[in-house]
Amino acid sequence: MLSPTARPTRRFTGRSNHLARKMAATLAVLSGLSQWTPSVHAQEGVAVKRGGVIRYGHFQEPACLFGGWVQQWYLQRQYSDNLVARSDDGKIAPWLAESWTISDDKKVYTFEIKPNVKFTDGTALDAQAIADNINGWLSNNPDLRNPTAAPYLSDSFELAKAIAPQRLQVTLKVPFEPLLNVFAQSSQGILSPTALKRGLAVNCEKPVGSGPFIVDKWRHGREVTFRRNPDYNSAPAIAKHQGPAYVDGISWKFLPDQTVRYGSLITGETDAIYDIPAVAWKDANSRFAVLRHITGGTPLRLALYAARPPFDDVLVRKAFAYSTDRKAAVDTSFLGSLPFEGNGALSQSSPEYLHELGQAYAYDIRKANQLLDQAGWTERDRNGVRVKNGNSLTVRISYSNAFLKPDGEQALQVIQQQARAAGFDVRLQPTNPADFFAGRNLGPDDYEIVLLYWVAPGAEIFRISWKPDQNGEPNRFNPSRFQDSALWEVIQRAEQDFSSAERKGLYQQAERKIVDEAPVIGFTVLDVTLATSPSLKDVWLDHGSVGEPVFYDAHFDERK
Amino acid sequence: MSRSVEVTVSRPLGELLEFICYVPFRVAASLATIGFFVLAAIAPKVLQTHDPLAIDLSSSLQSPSIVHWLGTDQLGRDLYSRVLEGAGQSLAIGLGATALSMSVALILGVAAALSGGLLDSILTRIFDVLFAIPTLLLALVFVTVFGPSVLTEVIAVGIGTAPGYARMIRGQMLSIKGTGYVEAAKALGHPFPRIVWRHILPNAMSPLTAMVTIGVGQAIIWASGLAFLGLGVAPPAPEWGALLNAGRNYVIYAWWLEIIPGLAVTIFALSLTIVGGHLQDRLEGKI
Amino acid sequence: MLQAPPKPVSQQADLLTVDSLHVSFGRDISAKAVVRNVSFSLRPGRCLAIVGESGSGKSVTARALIGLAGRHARVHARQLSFDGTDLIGLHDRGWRRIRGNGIGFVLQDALVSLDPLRRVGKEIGEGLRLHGAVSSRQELAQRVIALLKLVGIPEPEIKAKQLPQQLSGGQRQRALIAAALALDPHLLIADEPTTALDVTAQAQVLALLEETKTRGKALILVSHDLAVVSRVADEVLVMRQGEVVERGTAAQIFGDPRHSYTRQLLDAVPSGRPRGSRLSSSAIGEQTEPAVQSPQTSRPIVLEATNLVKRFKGPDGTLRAAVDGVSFELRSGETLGIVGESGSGKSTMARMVLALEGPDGGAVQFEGRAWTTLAERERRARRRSISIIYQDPLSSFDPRWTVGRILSDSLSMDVETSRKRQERVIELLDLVGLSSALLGRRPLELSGGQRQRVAIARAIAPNPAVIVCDEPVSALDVSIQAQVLDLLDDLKRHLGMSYLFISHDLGVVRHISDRIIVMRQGRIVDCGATEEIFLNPQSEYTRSLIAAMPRLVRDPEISRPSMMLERGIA
Amino acid sequence: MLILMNGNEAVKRVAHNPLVWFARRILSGVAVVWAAATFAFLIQCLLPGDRAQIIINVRSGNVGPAAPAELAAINAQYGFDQPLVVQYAKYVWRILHGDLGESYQQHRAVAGIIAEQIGPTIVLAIAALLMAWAIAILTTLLIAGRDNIWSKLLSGAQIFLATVPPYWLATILLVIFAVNLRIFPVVGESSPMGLVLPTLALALELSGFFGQVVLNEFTRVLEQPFVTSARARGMSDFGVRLHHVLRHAALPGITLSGWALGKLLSGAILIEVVFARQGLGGVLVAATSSRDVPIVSGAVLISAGLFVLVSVIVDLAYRILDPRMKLT
Repeated sequence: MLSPTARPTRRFTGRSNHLARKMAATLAVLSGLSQWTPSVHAQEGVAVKRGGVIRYGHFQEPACLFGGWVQQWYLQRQYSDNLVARSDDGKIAPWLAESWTISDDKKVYTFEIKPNVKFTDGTALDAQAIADNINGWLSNNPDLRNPTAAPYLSDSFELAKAIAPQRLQVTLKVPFEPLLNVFAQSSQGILSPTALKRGLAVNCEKPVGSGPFIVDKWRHGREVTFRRNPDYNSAPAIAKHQGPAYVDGISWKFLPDQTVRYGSLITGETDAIYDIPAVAWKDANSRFAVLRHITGGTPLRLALYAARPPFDDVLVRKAFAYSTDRKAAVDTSFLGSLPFEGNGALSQSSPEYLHELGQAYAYDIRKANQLLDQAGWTERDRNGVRVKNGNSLTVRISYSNAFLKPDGEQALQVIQQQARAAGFDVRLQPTNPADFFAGRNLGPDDYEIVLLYWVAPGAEIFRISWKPDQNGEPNRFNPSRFQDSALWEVIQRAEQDFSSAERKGLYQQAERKIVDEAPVIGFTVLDVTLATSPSLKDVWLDHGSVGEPVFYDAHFDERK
Repeated sequence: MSRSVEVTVSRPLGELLEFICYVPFRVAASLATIGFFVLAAIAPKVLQTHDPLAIDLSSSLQSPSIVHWLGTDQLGRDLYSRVLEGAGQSLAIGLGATALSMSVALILGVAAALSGGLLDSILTRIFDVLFAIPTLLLALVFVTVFGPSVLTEVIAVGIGTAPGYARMIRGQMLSIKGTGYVEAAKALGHPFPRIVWRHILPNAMSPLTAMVTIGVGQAIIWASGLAFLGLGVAPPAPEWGALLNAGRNYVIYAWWLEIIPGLAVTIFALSLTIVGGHLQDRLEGKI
Repeated sequence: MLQAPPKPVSQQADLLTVDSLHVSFGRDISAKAVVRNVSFSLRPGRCLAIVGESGSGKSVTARALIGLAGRHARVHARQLSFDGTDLIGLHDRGWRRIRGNGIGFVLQDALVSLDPLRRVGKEIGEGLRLHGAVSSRQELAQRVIALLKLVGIPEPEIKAKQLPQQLSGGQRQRALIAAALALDPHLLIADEPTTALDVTAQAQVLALLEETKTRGKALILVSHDLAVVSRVADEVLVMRQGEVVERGTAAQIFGDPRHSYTRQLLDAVPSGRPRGSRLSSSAIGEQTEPAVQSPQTSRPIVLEATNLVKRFKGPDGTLRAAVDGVSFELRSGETLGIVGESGSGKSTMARMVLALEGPDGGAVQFEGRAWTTLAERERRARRRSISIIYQDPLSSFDPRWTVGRILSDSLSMDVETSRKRQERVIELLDLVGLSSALLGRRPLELSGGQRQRVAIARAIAPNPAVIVCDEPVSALDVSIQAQVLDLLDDLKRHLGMSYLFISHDLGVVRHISDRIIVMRQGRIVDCGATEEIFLNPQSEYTRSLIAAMPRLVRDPEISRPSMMLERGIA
Repeated sequence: MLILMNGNEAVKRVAHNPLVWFARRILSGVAVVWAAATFAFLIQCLLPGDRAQIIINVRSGNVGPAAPAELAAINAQYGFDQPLVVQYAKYVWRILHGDLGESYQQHRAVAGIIAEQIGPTIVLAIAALLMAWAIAILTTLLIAGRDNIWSKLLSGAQIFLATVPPYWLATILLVIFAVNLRIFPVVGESSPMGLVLPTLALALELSGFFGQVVLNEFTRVLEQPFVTSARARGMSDFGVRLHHVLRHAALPGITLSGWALGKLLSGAILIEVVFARQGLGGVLVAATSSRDVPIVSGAVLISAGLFVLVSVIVDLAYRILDPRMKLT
């Protein structure tokens, strides 16, 4: 892990301590699950200062306080609880589910739900409530459908139902090992079914969960204020304490301008900020506590359109990769704030990540030229652009600043220049978020390369990226259009394999194949960075999920 | 119709000479500045010291120095050369937008002023409505509908500023329509189209030259405002608004990346305003 | 009357002494001074008139006396003292004590000399307030009303609360005088106080100034109008191009002018000069035979207006007749003068004659054929047969066009070749006494007199049958006015067209017209041959106009008009 | 000099009966708002691409084509499948009931979104208007008709300010006064101190425009005979400027205020983005880049309404300041 701050120890007190022991006992009986053993707070007995409101400066403001965009996950993490949690090392830990069992055919999951948990609107959080949530995610009701869970589970999910007040059963059509990983992502936080009946408009504005904070008010364009849930009793096992949060609330400000955002931390107008500007990276590390999480799932990568020339030829795809010194581009553009990621298949924080692929296709212009010659792109026109059969080697890169930080554009400009040396004519097609979402510059004939990422804890993302088109319905999440049935076979086998070692092996087999075929080329990672003022302690990023900032354990220094 | 007696042919030339010889210092300096940027727009290579697109990762984010007069950006590109390179696109946008808004304004304004009656009131209402919508908002509407591009930017700024011009042209035309010399021409029995062509239009147009001059500067400011919001031209084109937008992220640590493009916009618009104001003063006979 | 205690002033000593006054403008020391070497002195109860044409420096001289010669003005004098105070080098505060308090100043054209956004009463009381002459608001109000009464404004309580534009021209001018008199200053300086006023109002203002003088105030009257000055002045200073050309008592200046320029000015005054006689100096004494003196009933009618009516929408939305049933005829070679005060409808009538405005009733026939009732398309070809000369020639020229182009444009269509057209243009210039060197000039580059000559050349260019002259000389200095009138006379003799001559100036109309129509509120109140009208006016109104007409009083001691100012006449 | 509405425009429009005048103003204002509403509706229809597709992708944060069933659901929900005329009639009907439609992205009523955002924007705009006026009038009082180095510097500064892009100025002010000198807060929010820098950034540009207009008029009025008259009564230079000239010089500026509002709203959009302030700006920019047309067209409608309102106020102010309006 790259987090510069040491992982603080955790702390259990009173009733939660009891809970933890009970949990440990329950867990021991589970089969097929690695054991969860919480460590105990080293400074037990030292009172933590309570009170205060955290002023947190965030980057983008979503249109709804929950949903499929990662910006929405961050918010949801504060006010809702998930069925299960995922620890830093990828192990699944109890949260709303105190324990669970998986049937032998791996198709039936039975969860024991934590008792006495209530949503903040007073609705009981029981098995039925969770079942309603899960069934809603996969329904076609636009108010309930979950844009993250659906693509993962639509092929395997059958039904969720409460078989007892505190016992939930999820039935699958086919085994799907990453199910619990999916449940552990913040976008799958459980919301009050009573509240959900109010309709999307109200829920977006004031969603109701059971989490440590309650959405108090959303002043659009300015901030979301959260207040402490005084009755909070359902913290995940991976948290540092149990019971209500220490601080009185969070003022979650939206400060899209990075100068303002970073400036506000400098002047002490905020206690923590999200996304440290690259240009301030060094300064931030010297002044503030810096937290960082490199998200799992795919890295930020270049997807090469492999279904038509020139990138239908694997030699050309590889040549493009060799011709660009992406490491130099990333290092300069992000000024060291983001690492280069050569592995286009999987991000380095995923458990299945293969380090040896991290430097794949290192800059080698000779090799690039060689491959292109080999692929028949031998002629060059006046401008030095390679030509084959009268066609120029033109490469259009579509991208949007919804998926790329400001500095990323600079890196693309470097790539543009470097690839020119090998005879690529690279053209940038920046697209504003709306157009990008509307599919502009993303049609089959609109691009050769597109820049995208998809956050997830790990390799389960392969399903989304590489599921081949079925029944004429294209996989809209596979922009490289690379379809390989052998690869899909391996991925499916991995998903159904419950032995971690074997599954990891299978996923890594797929990972090698992807890198080798080069339908996607690594570029950099998506990271979550947080700078916190020295007086704010114990803020952490949920490394087990996608690095959501967690303020539940946070508290102010005595000095404040 | 009648053949006019042109006694002094070389008058316009003489006036131009006179204009150049007897301008105040600030106007001369402004003309020089405009000339510099126009030259940069036409032949950027002449004035540039570096390739504006050449990335030199070893000299990234250097402050202004003898080698890089105005410093470098994150990719080590020479800012001075980039600003000059951007002049072309910025000027084109400014000119294009002004030309568009002037054409629209001319057609509508002249139509309104000359037709009078119902058509005039309808057109005037239309100006009112468009005038009632803030320029930038109108521009945002266009960007929303057509998506950001150079053309959208030109159209957005052009349409956004047109109602103001149209109103002015209409007012100008109406006031000239009521002057003594138009009446005198009418009393001489000249047909109305001829009066429009020979008296009303030329006299209404001459203040527009000043207006256009100032308008180009304003159009560049509006356009870079759009770019500043990230709704402008695609990189790596160093259009001034794009430079401003990019520089904003570095302003705490590399001030020149924000200050210099902003200064370029300001100085260019200022020069145009000074020259335009001077032209207007001359036309109004104040000098 | 005023409650301010009278200030002790010696009746014998000079109140104001000016010795060798120079005023120049700009930073350039070598620039020629606009006022040079002006000296005079003034005792209480006396009136000094400063007379001259535009550019003579008369106004600058007057303003220098209150330290308001203008920005960048540099004033030098050997002596400049008022009531024992040395005005040379006086600092701003000292000047402010004198202004209003010691010297009252009245500017010309009260419409712009009173703040259009402030109530009249406030404006008048301003001086009182500034100099701390009143202690309370009530006192101020009383004093203002007393002042308004003093200058003869009716209903002073109401008028004090009105805005300047709600007052008539004469009332405004009197209000301005009231403001200047507020602090009972020893000296009143009036700069062109009667210009732009109708004759009746002019007479009232002059009477007021005279009365002020009789109350023992010293008065400096600045004017271009000799006739106005001759009524009030005790001493006269004739200025020309910044210098005093002649100085003397009124009797001497008007009775026995020594300097040729003074004589020239006196001769140029058209009133009282017989028709056909030349006014400008070039032809002094040359008594040409009046061209057309016999009754002209035998000549053919070129233009005939019958029962013309034109209505405009008034501010309250009701229709108001600007011209109300006017009929007249204009015969070939005749000059018909149309006289009236402002608002009498004479200009509207001119526009109808030119068919620039369609009548709401009645019609104009031209050369025996329909004219106003025609469609514009049919009229167009004949339009060149009626020309017009405007009061303000500058605005009637396209500022971008050269004199050559302006004239060429108005030539009749049958001049075909461009050579012929150019010859004709030069001929026209010659006819109006201008050099062909002006061909390339633009209107802005011409002097006022030159412009009016070009306007005349344009009017005669298409060989019209009728020329409508709408106040053609009222914006001109007397000497220029004289030249233009002579020119018009000459042209008529040469070319034989008819004039419809519109003016508010009875003197001018009398000088040039064969017949006269007097208009008031859109109607004809009097009509007849010129001398008949003047000798035997039919209507009361015409009589009052003629009575109010300023005349040159050659010997002021004997023929000073009696105080005929009727209080309350608006 | 400037691209402005004719100062006489207001004068011409004035009828003589105040009630008739007022009624006429209101009627023409309603016509303007109606036309703006129609324009706003047309924008929504003109939008290239499938609206339902955009809505789905904006909601899910995904790209790529959606399934026909999903599209049909959205089309039915928003009534996109009805004929345009019906849509237009419904649209107008809803506007009459204060309903500007629902945001594609925020799933909330546009009227509500604008209502909660417009407050800070208007506060900013009015603060900037007042500050611009104060700066313009103060500098004019000091420099008009004077010929010294200060007047040259200040009038030069006015021209300069009128051409400075306000968003650029805002960034500079922010870095200098908030981040470096820490005099003002970086995140202003609604505190009075936080209002200072954005207001200044907006007002300085506008004061440049105002300043030039007022200064021109001031200089012209200073030469008027009634000013000389007042001086001849012994009034001091400053008194003349304050009591006589200023009121005249302010008149064309008052007329400008309507125009200025449009400019200020434009500027505020940019300034709010720079200062990360709450307000219409952020919402509009977000809506623009996510094609949330109902918000953009709602803003068009509201700002047209505001403009109409302000021009009525401006005309009223003109009538109060210039008593000549009531007569003539």
